[in-house]
Parts: sequence; C-alpha cells; structure tokens
Amino acid sequence: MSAPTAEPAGSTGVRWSVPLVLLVLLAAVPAVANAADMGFVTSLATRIMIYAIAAVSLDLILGYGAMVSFGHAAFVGIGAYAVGIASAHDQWNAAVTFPVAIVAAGAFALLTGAISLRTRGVYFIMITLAFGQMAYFTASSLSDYGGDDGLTMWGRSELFGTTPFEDDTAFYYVVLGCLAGCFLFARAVVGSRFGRVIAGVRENRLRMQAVGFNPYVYQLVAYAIAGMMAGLAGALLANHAEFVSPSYMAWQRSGELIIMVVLGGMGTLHGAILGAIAYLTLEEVLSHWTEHWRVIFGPLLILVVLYARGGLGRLIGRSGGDG
Amino acid sequence: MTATLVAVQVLNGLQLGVLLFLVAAGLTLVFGVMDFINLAHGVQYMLGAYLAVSFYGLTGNFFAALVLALLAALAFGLLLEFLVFRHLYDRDHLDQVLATFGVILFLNEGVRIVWGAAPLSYPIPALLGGTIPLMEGFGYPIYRVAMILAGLATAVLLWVVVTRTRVGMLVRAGATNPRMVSALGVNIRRLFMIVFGFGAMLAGFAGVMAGPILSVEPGMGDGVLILAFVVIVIGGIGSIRGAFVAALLIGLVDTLGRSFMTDIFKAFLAPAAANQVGPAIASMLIYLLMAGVLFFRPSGLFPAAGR
Amino acid sequence: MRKVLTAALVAAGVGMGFAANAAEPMKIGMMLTLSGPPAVLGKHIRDGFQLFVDQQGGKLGGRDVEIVVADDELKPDVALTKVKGLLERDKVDFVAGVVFSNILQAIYRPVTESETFLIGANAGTSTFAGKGCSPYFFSTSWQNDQIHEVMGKYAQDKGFKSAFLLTPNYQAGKDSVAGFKRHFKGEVVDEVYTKLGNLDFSAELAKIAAAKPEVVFTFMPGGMGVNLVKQFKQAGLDKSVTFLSAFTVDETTLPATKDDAVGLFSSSQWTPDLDNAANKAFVEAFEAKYGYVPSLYASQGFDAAQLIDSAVRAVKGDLSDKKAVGAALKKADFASVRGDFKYNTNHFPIQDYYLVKAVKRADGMYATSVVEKVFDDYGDVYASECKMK
Amino acid sequence: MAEPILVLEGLCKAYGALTVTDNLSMAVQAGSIHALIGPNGAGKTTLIGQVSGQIAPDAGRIRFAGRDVTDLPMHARCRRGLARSFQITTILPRFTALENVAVAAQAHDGHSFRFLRPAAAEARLNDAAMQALETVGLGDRAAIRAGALSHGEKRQLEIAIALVMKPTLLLLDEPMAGTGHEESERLVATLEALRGSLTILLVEHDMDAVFALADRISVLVYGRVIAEGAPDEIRADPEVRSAYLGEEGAP
Repeated sequence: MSAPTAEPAGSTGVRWSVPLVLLVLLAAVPAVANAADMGFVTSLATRIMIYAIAAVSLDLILGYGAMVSFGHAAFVGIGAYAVGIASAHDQWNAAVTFPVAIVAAGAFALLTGAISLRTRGVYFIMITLAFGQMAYFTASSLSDYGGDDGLTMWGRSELFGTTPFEDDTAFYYVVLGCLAGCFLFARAVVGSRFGRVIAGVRENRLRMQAVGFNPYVYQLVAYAIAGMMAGLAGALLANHAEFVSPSYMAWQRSGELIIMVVLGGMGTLHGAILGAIAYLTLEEVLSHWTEHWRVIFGPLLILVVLYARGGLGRLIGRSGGDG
Repeated sequence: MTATLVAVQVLNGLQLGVLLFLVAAGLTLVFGVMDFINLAHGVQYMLGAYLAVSFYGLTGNFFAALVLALLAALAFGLLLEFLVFRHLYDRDHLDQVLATFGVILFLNEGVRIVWGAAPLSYPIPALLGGTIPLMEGFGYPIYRVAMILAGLATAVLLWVVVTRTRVGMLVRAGATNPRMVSALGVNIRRLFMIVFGFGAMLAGFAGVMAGPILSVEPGMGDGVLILAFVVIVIGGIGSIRGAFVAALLIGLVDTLGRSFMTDIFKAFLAPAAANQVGPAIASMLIYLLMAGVLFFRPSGLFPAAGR
Repeated sequence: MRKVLTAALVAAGVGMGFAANAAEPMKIGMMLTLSGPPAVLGKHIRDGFQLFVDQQGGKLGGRDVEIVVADDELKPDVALTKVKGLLERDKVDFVAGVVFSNILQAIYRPVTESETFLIGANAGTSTFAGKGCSPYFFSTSWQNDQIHEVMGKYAQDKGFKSAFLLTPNYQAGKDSVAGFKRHFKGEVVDEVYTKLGNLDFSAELAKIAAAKPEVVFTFMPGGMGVNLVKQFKQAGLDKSVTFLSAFTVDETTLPATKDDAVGLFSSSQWTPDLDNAANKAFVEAFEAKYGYVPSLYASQGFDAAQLIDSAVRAVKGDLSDKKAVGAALKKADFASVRGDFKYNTNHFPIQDYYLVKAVKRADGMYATSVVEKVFDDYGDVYASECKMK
Repeated sequence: MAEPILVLEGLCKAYGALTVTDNLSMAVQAGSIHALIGPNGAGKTTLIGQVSGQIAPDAGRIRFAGRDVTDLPMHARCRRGLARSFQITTILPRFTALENVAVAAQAHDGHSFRFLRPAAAEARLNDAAMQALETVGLGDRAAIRAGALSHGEKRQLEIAIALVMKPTLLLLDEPMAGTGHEESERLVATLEALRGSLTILLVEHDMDAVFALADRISVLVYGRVIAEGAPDEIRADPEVRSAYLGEEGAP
C-alpha cells in the first residue's frame, strides 16, 4: 500500500523531476564551459555546488525541523579548518582529513546543539549565532594558522597517493557527487522514521511528546547530521579555494545560507540547491555588470518574497509541475 | 589599574549600553508587538547618521540637524512600512528575514551611491564640546555624558509612554497577546504604523547621536543590528525593561572585558599568550554571556508573559 | 549588457563562448575591495589607475586597454572565484590592485601559477616578500612591516622612552607591532589588541591615559582610524601624548576627521606635496578630475598603471615573451610619483619613507604633508629569504 | 481488589496565589471508565496535565501501574502505557490522518533512529494506523491532511492516535467538546466498545456521555475532590447537586 508522505512540498513529480534536471544540467557544465573556452565557469559552479551542500544541510533542519541555525557557517568553517590545519602539518590524505573534518563539525554541532536546543524560536536563532561567533573569533586568534589572514594550502588533498582533486574538472565531479549524495541522503532521511519524527516535532511538539517521543534527542541528532554535512562542504571548500579563512565562519555567511534556503523554498531540499544557484549566480552576473549590483539584488529579494510565496522552488513547482 | 580607570570604563560601558538601548528598544517593540523580525532596523540607524550629515551640511547647526534628521527618519520609516513591511506582517518569520535583508542590501548600497564610500562625520556641538577632567591628561567628553543622559531620558520617556498611556497599554497587550488586541477592535494597522515609525525614529536618534564620535559609513548599522538582537534576546523579546537592563549589561561587559581581560590573563599566563587569548575571549564575551543567559533562562531575563 | 548576457547564458549551461581575439585590446583585471566600509581604499586605487590610463588616451604602452574591475567584497573565496573569472573568462594580461592581505593570500597562487603578472598596488604580505616570492608578482606599494618600521625608527631617533601600542586583533595588526618594535628599543608599556571593526575606543583611550606613555603608536585602517582619531582628540589626549600612526591618518580618513587629525603623525612613502615634477602633475590632474585629494593608495594605483605602461612599451606591446615582460617590469623604468623607485630582488620597491603629518591646506582641503625623511632607499628585511635574483 | 492502576497522593499545584490542585488524592481502578467532572476552572485540565507529565506538580506523588512516575517526563510516561488526548485539538496539521496515527504507532514499535528506509512504506505501521482509524470511524478519511478535517473528525483522530499506542491508561480531556450530537453518540459508542480492554480517565462536560459511560465519577471543585462514587451515588449527592449539577442545570 502506498501511503502519502508527510512531506509538505509539492507533488512527487516535482520532488524528483526538478532535482534530476538540476543535477543533469550541473553535470553538463564542465563540458559546455570547456567547449566555450570558459573554464572559469567550472570553478564558479564548483563553489556554487559546495554552498548548495551547506544549504541542503541547513534545509534539513530549517525546512523540516524548524531549527533556524544562524551559526551554520561555523560548521563549514570547522570542516575547512580541519583540512587546512592538516595540510599545514603535511597531512594531505583525504581518507584521513575528510572524516576528521566531518566528525569535528559534527562534534561541534552536538556540543552546541545540546545547549542551543533548550531554547526555541528567535532565542534558538540567536544562541546558534553566539556559538558561530565564538568559532569565528577562535579561528581569528589561531595565529599559528594565519589568524585573521587565513591559511594558504599549497595544494589539494590526495586519496591514497592519487590526486583526484587536482584537476579542476575532476574535482568538479567529486563535488557534484558529494552534492548528489548529500541530496539523496537528505531525501531519504526526511522520508524515514527519523525524518517523520523531526517533521512531527516541527508541526506540534506537544503532540509528539504525548505519543512518546523525546523531541530534544531527535532534534539534536538532526542538528549533528546537518553539522556533519556542512563540515563536508567545508572540507570541499578548503580544497576548492586552497585557502581557509575565518571569514568562512562570519555571521554574514550563516545569514547568506539562510537566505539561499528561503530564496529557493525551504522544506524541499532541491529548493536549497536552487537557492544557492540563484543567489550566487545572480551575485556573479550582477556584480560583473555594475559595481552597485546590490541596488538591484536587494529589491529582487523583496519581490521574491512578495510575489513568489514559498520561494523559487515553488514557482517552478507551480508552473512546470504535474500537480 | 586604578579605581578612576575602572570608573571611567564603567562610564564608557554605560554610554555604549545606552546607545544599544536606543536601537534595541525599537527592535524589541516591533518584534514584540507585531511579531516581525526587522533586519532593516540597523540601516535605519545608519540612515539617521547620514541624514544628520546632510542636514548639518545645510544648517551648520547640530541641534537643527538632529531635529530634521529625526523627522526625516520617521518619514522614511513610515515610507518603508508602507512600501514593504506592511505586506509582510502575516508572513513567516523567514520571509520577513529575506525581505528585510533585501532592504539592507539596497540601502547600504544606496547610501554609498548618494554619499560616497568614504567615512563622513559632523562635529560635536560647541555647547557640549568640553571635557570633564577625570585623570591626569585625560578628560571625559561632555558629549558622551550628554549621550548617557539623553539615553536615560529616552528610557524614562519610553517607560512613561508604555506604562501610562493608552497606546502604551495596547503595546504591552500586543507584546503579550497580539490576537487579543485585534479582537478588541483596535485599528491594529495604525498601531503597527505608530510603533514602526517610532522604532525607526529611535534607531535614527541613536545614529544621529553616534555620528560625532563614530564614523558615518556604509554598513555601519550591520554590527549594531547584531548587537541589538543580542540585547533583545538577553532581555526577553518585547520587554522594554529587559532591553534596558540587557543593553547596559552588554555595554558594561563588552567594555570592561576589552579593558581588563588581557590584564586578567596576564596574571596567570605569559604576556605573549595573554595577548593572544585575552582579546579573543574579550571579543566573544558578549556571546558567551548570551549563551549563558539563554542556557539558564531560555526566554531571556524578562520574558513577556504568555509568549 | 553583453557581459551580463554572456554570463547568464553560461550560467544556464548553454553558453556559446566568445573566444578571445588576438586583435582585441590588452586586458587588465583589477581586484579591489569595493563594498563595505573599506571600499574607499579600493576606490582610490582604481581612480589613480584609471587616471593614468585616461591620460594616455585609454592606452598603456601604446596598446588599447580594457579594464575589468572585480569587487572581492573582502571575502577570500569570492575573490578566488572572481580572479578565476578574470584569468579564464576575461583572459586578462595583468591583474592589478588587491587592498587587503587576506585577499592577496587567496588569489596569489592562482594568478602567479597561471603565469599572469600580478601588480600589487597595496597589500604587501611578508610571505610573498620572502619565501613565497614569485617572478610574476610586483608590488608598487611596500612590504607591510616597512611603514610601521618608520614609526619605530622615528620614535627611537627622537629618544622617546615609552610607547603604548594599539592595533586591531588580526595578523596585520600583529605584524605592525613587530615592525614598530624592530627599531624602537624603549619601553612598551602596553600592547592592546582590539576587535577588528571596533567602533568605540573609549575603553582603550582611558587605558592610555592611565598608562601615561610618551607616545602611542597605532595602526587602525579605515573607519576604525576615523573613530580613534576623533575620540583621541575629544578626550584631550593629544595634549599629553604624541600620536604616531600608520594607515590611520591619510586622505581616505581626513575628510571625516578633519581638524581632529591635524597635527597627528603618520608614515608613508608618498604625500600629495612630495616635491617632484611627476607628483605635482599627478596631484593636480587627480584633484581636477575627481574633486578630492589623492591618498597614498591612489598614488600606488597610479604607479601600478605607470609600471605596466613602461613594461608594455619596453616589449613593444608583445606580451607573449613572459621573461621579457618580467625583466621590463623589474626595471621599473618610469617616473614614480614618489621619486626614487627601484625594485629589490623580491620585486618589492626600494624607496624612501617619510614621517608625515596631517595639515589643512590653504584651499581648505585636508592632506598629509612631509615632515622629515626617516629611511632613504630602504628595502625590506624579507628580501634575503627570497630565492629570486 | 488489585492495586489501582493510577494513584494520586496529595497533589498540589499553584500558579502564584491561585491554587489549582489542592492536596488532591484519588485512585483509578484498572479496567474501569472513571469520569472526572466539575465546573469550569475546577482544575480538571491541570490535573490531566500533571498525570500525563506535561505539568510538574508542586508537591505529591503520582503512581502509575505500580511505579512512581512523578519525575518522569511526558514521553517516558507515554512509553509506559499512558496516552492522552487534548482539550484543545493537538494534531500534526500538515500530516495526513494516517500519518498522524502511524507516527504514534512508530513511537511504540522499535526505535526511530532509522534514517534511510521510507517510513511510508512500513506496512506494519500503516496497518496499525488504519485499524485505529477504522475503530473511530475515520477509515475513509485516512489520506486527508489532518488540518483539513472537520472539528469532530479531528477529535476522533485524537482518539485514534491515543488508541494506536495500545495504552493501559487513556486520559481523555473533553473529547466531545465542540462536536455535534451524532459525533458525540458515535464517540460514546466507540468508548463503550473499548470498555474492559483498557482504563479510561475521562474529563467531560457532556453529562449524558458521562453518566452513560462512567463506572465511577469524581467531582472536582476548586482543585479538590468533593465527592466520588458510582454514577447513581453522585447523581443523588446533595452537595454535588448544589455545587455543580444544579448550577449547570444538567439532569
């Protein structure tokens, strides 16, 4: 018997067709870019996909769990620093550094989440900001690792002696693979027993307690999962930029991640990817056009809120979906 | 480290606290009464300062500039309410965040186009120009004392308005139970407009006051906005009293931390290590404070009842 | 509009491609911080650079020039993406500019490894003056430490006994303290590190008053400097303490500090009133065109354009032989607005450094003015670590 | 007689100067339907809150199925077989009716730290949920979003959610409130069918329903039990008549 799902967004068709189209388009980017002799687009798209991973991880807790983390960039930064600091000690093996990055970010999420999840609503937003800022100032004071200036990595990670990250196109597909993996994992999670509990707590915390769930534990685990996923994004970002910097953890970055998720349409997962693409592409295109691009970008965001309720994802879901 | 130095730093802390209170008061009202997250509150502070720059240029008089800038800030706040914010009252918090973030981007850049990227300023009025000698070779500027007094006066005024007037009664009721207020048949739209314009004016007032001692530059409101959010969350959303207490607390903790944290670490660390750890801890002190407060009181120090 | 269209098409994954044409003009990418509070520094560099290009009728070294400006937003990873755009999309022949060290850190490798010439018009990180020096990197500014060394040397020469050091808590701040201490041997009564972007210095000023130093040395770029100077004056500390600074009192902050800064000391390799013909012409043209007084940043931008011009002219516009271009750049065969200018082995300038102070000019504008020369033909200490010859 | 399934000993709860539960003691026998009546403001919902674990009492103990549960949080009591419905409808509005019930079934069927397998495909959960829905007569409404159900249906859904957990003690807080006559009758029939298979503590204003269902009735006034007994005894009790029944004008 096929029961309908607890997922709030759109029909099954939209939920799978939009991300599928997105992934196929993304997979074609390097070939098109190379054919057009614009290798730089590959680099831009790599960065967009890395942010998309972070945005998907945020949507998992924000869109499905109503946990608005305003310190999400800290997880990205911790993942990046794990790889960067390892490189400073001549540890380049991704089989070591990536798990370390993911575990470190997850551990930070577990620790800070355990405290933050005592609060709700705006208080939760602000306490996660507080922890993000603490991470930021800590990274800024690591003078052995460049302090505020950041740390240049003199290369990219290796994997058992091979260098799959060195070539920009190969690295692109590594990132794309990670994005697809994270997306599919997140999709599975929101439909699973665990995801149902998370969504249930968002809907009505009291009801979930009254049927025997301890919301705190489930939210904490979800928070840690999101932190780990963001940590992976950070490890990729460090390899992409070959550079790590405290600015990865600045509150503005956390804010941008929230903006991406809301812009794309929260609680859909593919909306987060769409939001990251729209936000960063618009920024790139507009800023290449005029120095004062924010004068255009700002009102665009307002228009999206006023006229595209539910974000860009819903817009597509309405016009192109089968529902 | 003398008693005088500590006293001066306490004064400095109060002055920062008062400034934060002026910004936070409007923010907490708008949030508490309308359940509206207004990220654009910081740019309203910035606008106050920029408007004062222009009006000072026109009139050459600080107080004339102050009055004109306040009126302009009020008008601008109402304009924003009309154009953008009123369409967002019944929306999700995150929609409000996205839209008001758009307002920030637009205004920060707009200010840069109109007034240029370079920092600007206007002088302290001659009337408040002197200093009060507190230490040898160091005077405490009278202007800063005036700022503290003006801030305290505003706090008292707000207290009177909120506790003694009909609008204030509605505001308090709105912070506790917004649905009830509209059920009372009050014109909620008008109440929102009043609160919003008033909040914008308070933020503008803080901007005007800060102009002569801080530099007026694009983006100057962003950092203040975050601090104001820290203040209202520690104080408890919707609570003017909470905002006042929290603002002074933040002002004092931040100032005293910056002044003495490194010295404290020097007591048991090598100077080089203390110079590294001290400033880092001092920078995150207010965030530690916020995390600590929320750990023990998850709805802030003075939670509005019923929320 | 074409650019927008292009980028949009490519971003959508259906780009057609506009291959670079050999007959097209020489392209120069400028990587500058043009948003947020420090935007004014980037603006000065760009205006200075643009002025020289305009004076040459839109050409450098006889070739038509197209300038592509990129705003790094003071975010290293944004800078990295954009510099890749400059290199791979725009196929620029030179990258010029870079205001902040962390941005230089982020883009240094991609630019130099692609064998594109990087003309640093401000940030002078020690790594790239020493071990990390590159045949593709040339600076038209200074190595970070040197400006601070000027102040340490001056304080030492004048016999000041005690100093209070105040800088933001980040790497450049710590470097500035190290630079100051290199020559200053008196007592450092306290080192205070403030949060980057700190607005209110009342707490620090009270500490200075309590510590009673003879001089205070500070490095507070941008808006921080404006605040510090105004508050320093308001507290009346200028009467008892000598104010020495670096990148704090200059033409980017003087429009805001005005009279409060007059008489305060700073250090620089250049001022608007520096007495040489090239400079007189530069300042006059700059003020006529933009209506504000140029700063050292503007002068560095102007010299960066002059440097490129001289090298392109020397190779007769043929940029294919990178070695020849590098050698031509190394000669620095142009009349720098700062007077003496030649390159050290690490491609940082060997030049003079001055003690300068803020003055109000006869025309009512505020500017810096030379007080005395502190170093003559001075190179930085990291050059010995650089393996280039 | 066996030990009562629920024993309350000296419960106290006050909000400021207002005492809502005043040194209250009572017991509920296993397998019975025990009704709790009283005028508005008597403290019935607060008492249910304390029994379920939503509200912590200021003093006193709560024993459930032979164990002291006073310090256990709500979800832990629930896992021991104590289920409740709410006076104010408390459901998951964006979940379907089936999912509302299935998620409750899930809480009592193994653990929920399963991340990959689609919960919607777990036949055991769906079957149990469907059965509970059919018990309350919502079988044909399973695929409707809970938020879109009628008020009466939402009340029935609450019962289904409680039933699927197979509780030993079911706390029902005004299940008939706001429902129509037919729906009430249907609910009475549903509860009647459950008699004997579990214990029910019922708070209800609908006196027809109370006297039709209850084995025992406790009357709560100002946080105290002023009378307790079989329905006939309560009906005859003059104190109850004056304090409560008379006021309400009920039979």
